[in-house]
Amino acid sequence: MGDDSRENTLRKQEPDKNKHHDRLTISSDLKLLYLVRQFVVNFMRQIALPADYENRIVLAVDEAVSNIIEHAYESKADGYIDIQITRDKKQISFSITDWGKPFNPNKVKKPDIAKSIKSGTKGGLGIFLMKQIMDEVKYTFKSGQNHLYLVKYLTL
Amino acid sequence: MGDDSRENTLRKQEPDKNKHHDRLTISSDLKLLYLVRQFVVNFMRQIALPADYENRIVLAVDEAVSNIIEHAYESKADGYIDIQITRDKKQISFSITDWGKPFNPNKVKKPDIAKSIKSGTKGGLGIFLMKQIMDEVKYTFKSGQNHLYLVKYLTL
Amino acid sequence: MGDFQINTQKLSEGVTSISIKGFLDAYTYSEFEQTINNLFNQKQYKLVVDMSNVDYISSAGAGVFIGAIGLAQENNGNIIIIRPKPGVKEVFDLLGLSQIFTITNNLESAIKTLTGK
Amino acid sequence: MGDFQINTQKLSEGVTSISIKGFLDAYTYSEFEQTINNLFNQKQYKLVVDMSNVDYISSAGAGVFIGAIGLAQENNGNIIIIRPKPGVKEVFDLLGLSQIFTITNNLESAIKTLTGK
Ligand SMILES: Nc1ncnc2c1ncn2[C@@H]1O[C@H](COP(=O)(O)OP(=O)(O)O)[C@@H](O)[C@H]1O
Ligand SMILES: Nc1ncnc2c1ncn2[C@@H]1O[C@H](COP(=O)(O)OP(=O)(O)O)[C@@H](O)[C@H]1O
Repeated sequence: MGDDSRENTLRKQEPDKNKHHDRLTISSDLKLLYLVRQFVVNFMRQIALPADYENRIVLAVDEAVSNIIEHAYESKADGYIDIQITRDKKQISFSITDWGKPFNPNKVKKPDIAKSIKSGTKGGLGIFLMKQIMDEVKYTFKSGQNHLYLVKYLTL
Repeated sequence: MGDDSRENTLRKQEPDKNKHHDRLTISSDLKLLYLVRQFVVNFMRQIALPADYENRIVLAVDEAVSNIIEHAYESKADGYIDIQITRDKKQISFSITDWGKPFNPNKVKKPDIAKSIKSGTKGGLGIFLMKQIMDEVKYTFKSGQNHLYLVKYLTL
Repeated sequence: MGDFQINTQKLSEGVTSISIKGFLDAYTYSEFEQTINNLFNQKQYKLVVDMSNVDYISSAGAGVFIGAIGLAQENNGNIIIIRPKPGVKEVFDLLGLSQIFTITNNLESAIKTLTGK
Repeated sequence: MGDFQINTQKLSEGVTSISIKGFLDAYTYSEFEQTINNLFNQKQYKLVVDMSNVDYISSAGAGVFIGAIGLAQENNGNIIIIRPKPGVKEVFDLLGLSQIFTITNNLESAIKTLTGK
């Protein structure tokens, strides 16, 4: 049976060079953020995206996933986060799903960094960065799932 | 609220230098094996294990997780694998859980490589390697979960 | 990772240098925050943060700088960032922090700025 | 990863070299297997596999060698492994394959062995 199943696996798993889609589901642990970044970097190197996109896009996804872990799952490691990346002709998009607390992005104020410095507090930077970097940032909540959709247009 | 929750997070997430335990839950996709290896390497570098342990231990865990994906989940990416690493004084142990098909290790024959070469087939190498490398290899199946427990004694 | 490290070192004239190795993300930032709080508790407000071995920073890491610089300056100190890699510098730029923080590749000039000499 | 590559190159006297870059695990092994099958279909049975850029191999990768060497040898060929890194060599040792496969750091001698000269 070992050989049979390996043969099947071979056909099923053979990398399709034209399909640029990748998916990771991972537990909601801040300790694992580096693996999420690794996953995104890995995808971008496979599609040979210019290096100057890489740092920013990794950052935007890291911010999104950090927020989900810290806020939607309140820093508890027992939730899941599903991250799908798709690269089309004109864009790279991320569809990020969690099953944590629903999130209403309209409650989030723009950060006022000068004020933050005065008060010694900080916050609101993550969503600001995500919006700075990405061309589209959309949230929806449906049947117990938060969906975050991030798009970066590619002008290569 | 951003600041309050960050304060809490700080206390909760602060790395505990004496606790050597790490956990990753990941979707059952062969594409993600490199992240599992990265996770194991990362753990071992944190605990400063001698480098000659690293390659072998990573290999044993990779074999275990590969088997779970290929056999327990039949190469379907919709399952989960939970990997916990614990480093005690005398050993490093891996507790790997999956929710796929039950597995009876007694069915697995030792590989006969000379015979495999003659017949042009292969198989049975993964479990053999796992047993070569690890000091304990235990399987149990209980309430729908496969548990695999791997232990390597450390003689430092 | 596996290699996140923070080292502090007292330099001359009340200046402390903090060297960070690895990445400053939502998981590791709290250790950096703790380091700075400890220094503040010891009345060390003149800080040079050596970022030359930081490969990555996210808003959580940048937030530590934002949260700390005000108190440092109120106490006649400052936080100066030295030798950030391009990707790290880019995050400071994106957040508009490059105008607020002194960023330099030169430790000597950072110390001069802090001690006012 | 992000960088898994296999290149084949026809050398002199019916010898083909296969250079692999990245890692050979349960995900990537099938591409390597496919490469070898294609060469066998073209009646290329004298193969040198350059492993110098392979960082990691698991049993799935090693299994490709085991599954292929028999057919190569039956057809007056062989599979010779050159320049494996220590961690990769270790896996061949653990599986007892170092006795079965010729492993060398020298391309010239590998070609000589294959062509019998
Ligand atoms: N995925 C999320 N789920 C629930 N709340 C969120 C989520 N993302 C952000 N928030 C809320 O929005 C605020 C601003 O987020 P952000 O800009 O990332 O800054 P920070 O997380 O550092 O506070 C957070 O403090 C939190 O209250
Ligand atoms: N986790 C598992 N769940 C179900 N079956 C398994 C599992 N691990 C191994 N097996 C079975 O044991 C056989 C031998 O496994 P292994 O030594 O890893 O070789 P290979 O996977 O290459 O065939 C497999 O072919 C499979 O039938």
